Amino acid sequence: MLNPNIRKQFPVLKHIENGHELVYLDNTATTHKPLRVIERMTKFYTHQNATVHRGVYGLSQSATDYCEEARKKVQTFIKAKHEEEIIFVKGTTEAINLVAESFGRFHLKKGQEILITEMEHHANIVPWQQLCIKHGCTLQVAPIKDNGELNLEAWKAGINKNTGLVAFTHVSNALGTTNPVQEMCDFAKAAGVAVLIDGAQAMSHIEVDVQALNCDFYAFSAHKMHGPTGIGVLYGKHELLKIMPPYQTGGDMIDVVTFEKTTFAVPPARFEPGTPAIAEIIGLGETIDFLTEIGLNNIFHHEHTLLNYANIKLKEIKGLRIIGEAKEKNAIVSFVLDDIHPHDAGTILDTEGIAVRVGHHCAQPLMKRLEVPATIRASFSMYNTLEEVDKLVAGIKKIQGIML
Amino acid sequence: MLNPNIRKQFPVLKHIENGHELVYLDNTATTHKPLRVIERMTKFYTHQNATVHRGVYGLSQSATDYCEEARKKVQTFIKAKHEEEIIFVKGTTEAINLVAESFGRFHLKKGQEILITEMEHHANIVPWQQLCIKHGCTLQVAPIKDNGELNLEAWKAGINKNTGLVAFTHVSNALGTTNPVQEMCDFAKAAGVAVLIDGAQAMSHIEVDVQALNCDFYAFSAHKMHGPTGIGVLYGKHELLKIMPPYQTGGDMIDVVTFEKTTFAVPPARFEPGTPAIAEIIGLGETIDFLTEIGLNNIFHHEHTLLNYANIKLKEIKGLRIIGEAKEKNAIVSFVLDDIHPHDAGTILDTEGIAVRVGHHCAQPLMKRLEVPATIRASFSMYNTLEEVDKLVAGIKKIQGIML
Amino acid sequence: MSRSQQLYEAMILDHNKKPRNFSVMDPHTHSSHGKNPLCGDDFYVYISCNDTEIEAISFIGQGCAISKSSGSMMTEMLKGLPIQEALELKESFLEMVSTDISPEKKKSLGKLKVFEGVKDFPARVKCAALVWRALEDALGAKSGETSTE
Amino acid sequence: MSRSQQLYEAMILDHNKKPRNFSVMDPHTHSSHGKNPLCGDDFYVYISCNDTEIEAISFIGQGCAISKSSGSMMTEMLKGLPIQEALELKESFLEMVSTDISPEKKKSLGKLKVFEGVKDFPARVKCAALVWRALEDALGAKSGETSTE
Ligand SMILES: Cc1ncc(COP(=O)(O)O)c(C=O)c1O
Ligand SMILES: Cc1ncc(COP(=O)(O)O)c(C=O)c1O
Repeated sequence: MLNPNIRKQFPVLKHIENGHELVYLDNTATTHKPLRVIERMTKFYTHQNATVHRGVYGLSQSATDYCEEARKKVQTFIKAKHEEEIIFVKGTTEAINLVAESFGRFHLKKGQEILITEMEHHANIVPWQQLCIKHGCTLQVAPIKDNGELNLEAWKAGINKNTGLVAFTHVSNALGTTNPVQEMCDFAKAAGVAVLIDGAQAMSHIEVDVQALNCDFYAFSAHKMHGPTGIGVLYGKHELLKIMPPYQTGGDMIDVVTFEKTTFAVPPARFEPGTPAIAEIIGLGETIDFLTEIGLNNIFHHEHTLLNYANIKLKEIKGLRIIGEAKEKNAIVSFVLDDIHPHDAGTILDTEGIAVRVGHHCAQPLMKRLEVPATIRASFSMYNTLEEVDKLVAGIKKIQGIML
Repeated sequence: MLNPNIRKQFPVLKHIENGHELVYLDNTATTHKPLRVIERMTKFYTHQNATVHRGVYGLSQSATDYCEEARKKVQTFIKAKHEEEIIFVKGTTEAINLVAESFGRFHLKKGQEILITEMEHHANIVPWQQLCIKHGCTLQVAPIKDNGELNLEAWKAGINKNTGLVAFTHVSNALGTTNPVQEMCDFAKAAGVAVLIDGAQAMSHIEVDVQALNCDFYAFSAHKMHGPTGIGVLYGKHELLKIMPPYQTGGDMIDVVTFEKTTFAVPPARFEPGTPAIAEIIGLGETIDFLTEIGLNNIFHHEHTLLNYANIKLKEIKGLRIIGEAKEKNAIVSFVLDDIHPHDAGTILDTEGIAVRVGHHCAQPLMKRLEVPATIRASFSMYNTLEEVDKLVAGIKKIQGIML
Repeated sequence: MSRSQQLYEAMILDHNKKPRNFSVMDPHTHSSHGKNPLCGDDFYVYISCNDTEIEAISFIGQGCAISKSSGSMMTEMLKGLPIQEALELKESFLEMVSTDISPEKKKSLGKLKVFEGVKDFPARVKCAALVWRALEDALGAKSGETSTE
Repeated sequence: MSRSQQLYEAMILDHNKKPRNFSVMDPHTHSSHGKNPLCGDDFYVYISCNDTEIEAISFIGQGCAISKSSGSMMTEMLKGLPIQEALELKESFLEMVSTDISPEKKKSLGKLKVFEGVKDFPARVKCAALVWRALEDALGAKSGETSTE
């Protein structure tokens, strides 16, 4: 396990909720930010604030340098080949929209298919649906097994000569399932199909190597990896980015503008119009330093110790059913309680200071497939402890005491 | 003038650039953030961090409340009728792209015209050009006069029965010209034409009343009004927003998702997919409190005192020509120096600690119209002083001493 | 009594376990479908009324204890009530679950007072309100769909 | 001497005011258009060369003092040089304006050493480099457009 001193980097964990010290188990929704990330942004705003790209003056030059350093840190972190392959966006949602629009519009043909999976987050469903409506493509959905694993054979069978793109999540936010992304990429690339991976739930939990994966696009959000809100990344292969048309347009992404015609800059600038989220980009860079110092392997081990313990303890509770028991999982446990609606469970846990997520987790089709209206989800991060798992278990017993 | 103590809210002004205390005159590019805004965001990240919308637990409920309070503050600040008319976006650039795509695609017909002006920022040119290419519309450009004012008669004559939308800037970032937006809105609305105003340079400098203006859309960026990076606002009339299709899609903007079909939520949620820029939204709310306490009238008076003084002092310099002398201006002065390239001027000013902007100011067509490759631009804000104007004047003399 | 026990009163738990008037009513004169996509609450409300009075009322669907017991007690309370009074009751109920109300109003709500605790749980207000919003919708101009998100 | 005076050496200012070889050359064997949209620097470079040597070279356009004097001194230096040497000089020049280089290399640059100060002004490196990038482009596989943004 990680040194519990790590919690000192996260003062919000001392928050008192309903008379109890916060037990934060909603890390899938958003993660807390270490002090050093917060301090880095504060320092920028307080002493270094300026815009990027354009200033001849020192302050602006430094701001530009900080942002470009952050781009390099992201590059190194996900092992991309070129820093130009790192595009700063608002978050995973925007990243997927960008690909659906820019790659989709120009490289997918009418009649082609887009293959997703039954376990996707709305962010990896709806943009493709919209694309299909606009461009006459068809959305194909690969099924999952009852244990929450992807039905890999069915998924492979879903790829045919009409498949234009496959999009799948690295880790399911609703079930915790970790997909066999390497095998999936190998298969799809061998079939000559473009691949987008929704990495929202993978970053800061498992190592990602986009070159080894050989995926075409990889999307993630800083706020889910202990970084700031308002910033995320789209990784795209340079050979694709450089032929893709711009998504949004405006300043800083152009080469020459006349009223008749505009020529666009090369990537990444082509995809980053307007003033970027400067402080947030710098914060993301600091987040990566923080994560690298702790070591992703150590985080993985810590989180999986919690996951294993939670699995054992939760299964001892009568009337509790875990939803999603894939062999490969991240530290996310979804469950339901007999005769108790998840919403009531969430409210009672809150009165005990325990923050979990209840609902459909932006995965309505998955809930339908699993025939539950909603689940209760506890998700763990580097700062959670075994004692917090015990508190969750006690909280669930309290729920049953009240409601049954 | 404002109390000079206000500078204490902006520690970056104490930054030493090349041995000189920073003279920051690039407020048009981005503004500095008062300590209380920085502190508000730090507090959120340190003690209140959680996601919005979905949590049953207290922390998430509070985060949601803070964001919705910020929405109400924006509503009050620009005097919108409904809080649902305030959509949080990345910035002005994204706001205009959203309208071009969502309103443009569905409400502009082939053969219609979009009227802009010769003084627009690229962010208010290129998205319309792209729209015209995609949908077979024509971009019309109203000319400006040599003094940098809009040729209002020509602009009015540019509106005809084919005009689908007019888009113009409230204040020109390159020249400082303040457009007669009320008269323009009155005229366009009387002709039944939709109006978008690019308010990037107006916010925090002049009062904006979107109901009085009766414009359909108003776009601005927080970072240009002493707020955080990564956040901005699109104001849209509710009657339009509610019939506009979504722009980006994903979580939190949907009603029901199935693999076959998705129905979308009502505004503003429909236009805010994914996890929002939570800390930045809260920071924007605090910015508005800060501005309201100082009073926009006081800011206006302070900035115009600086503008008038700068005008007098700069005109005394031989070989200096001010570009843009509209009667109504914000505190922005663009100028060129005989036989000295703006870029060289910018570098020498930087060695004196004076940060100005040199270049085309993301307004290449305007530079072409004015027959200058670039200008030197000094722009003033609430924290600038008369002494700083004097330093600018001394800096310019130094440039001439070196270069001529 | 803990905070959560204050919310989950015995009466609420009883109506959750044994919801009254929990069935489809066919034929009916008015109906509406109320749903809360975020948490999956999903109910239909059916009403049979003459010009002035609610003659019969039922509901069916699925949801949390708060939404289900709210539906159950609503149907119990409204049966036989003049439409006007039903709508007034709805107003008072919606007011009570979101803010402090006057003792007289509270009294008028009768046993619905057990939902008073909801106002301390802002995330749950929409659960309590859902079936009442559906009622409003059913009796209003348009009979159709409603949502408390 | 102030920092800015270090950058704007007398020789640079002289070439800025009186640029040498500042004209269109027609015919030519190679040419390229170099521009820097952000600050408006915009130059054409023309070269006439045989298989091995630069016989004539000129440039024309508009830009800041750094870019213009860089063009002027480049043309002066390269005239009559073997192509191979010209390209080596270009490499050394680009290295010098962006980082510290060895004394030998610096020596090989001759009077181009006046541009050494540029490396302390990161925003201006692209100005000094522009015409050299255009040269590279003109002599390279593709003759066309280049940009230092
Ligand atoms: C007039 C005007 N419009 C639009 C923009 C674009 O704003 P942002 O870069 O914040 O999206 C700017 C800022 O550069 C501007 O000055
Ligand atoms: C798997 C997955 N994909 C996409 C998203 C969307 O991320 P964001 O809201 O940061 O855009 C999320 C987060 O909710 C997620 O868990």
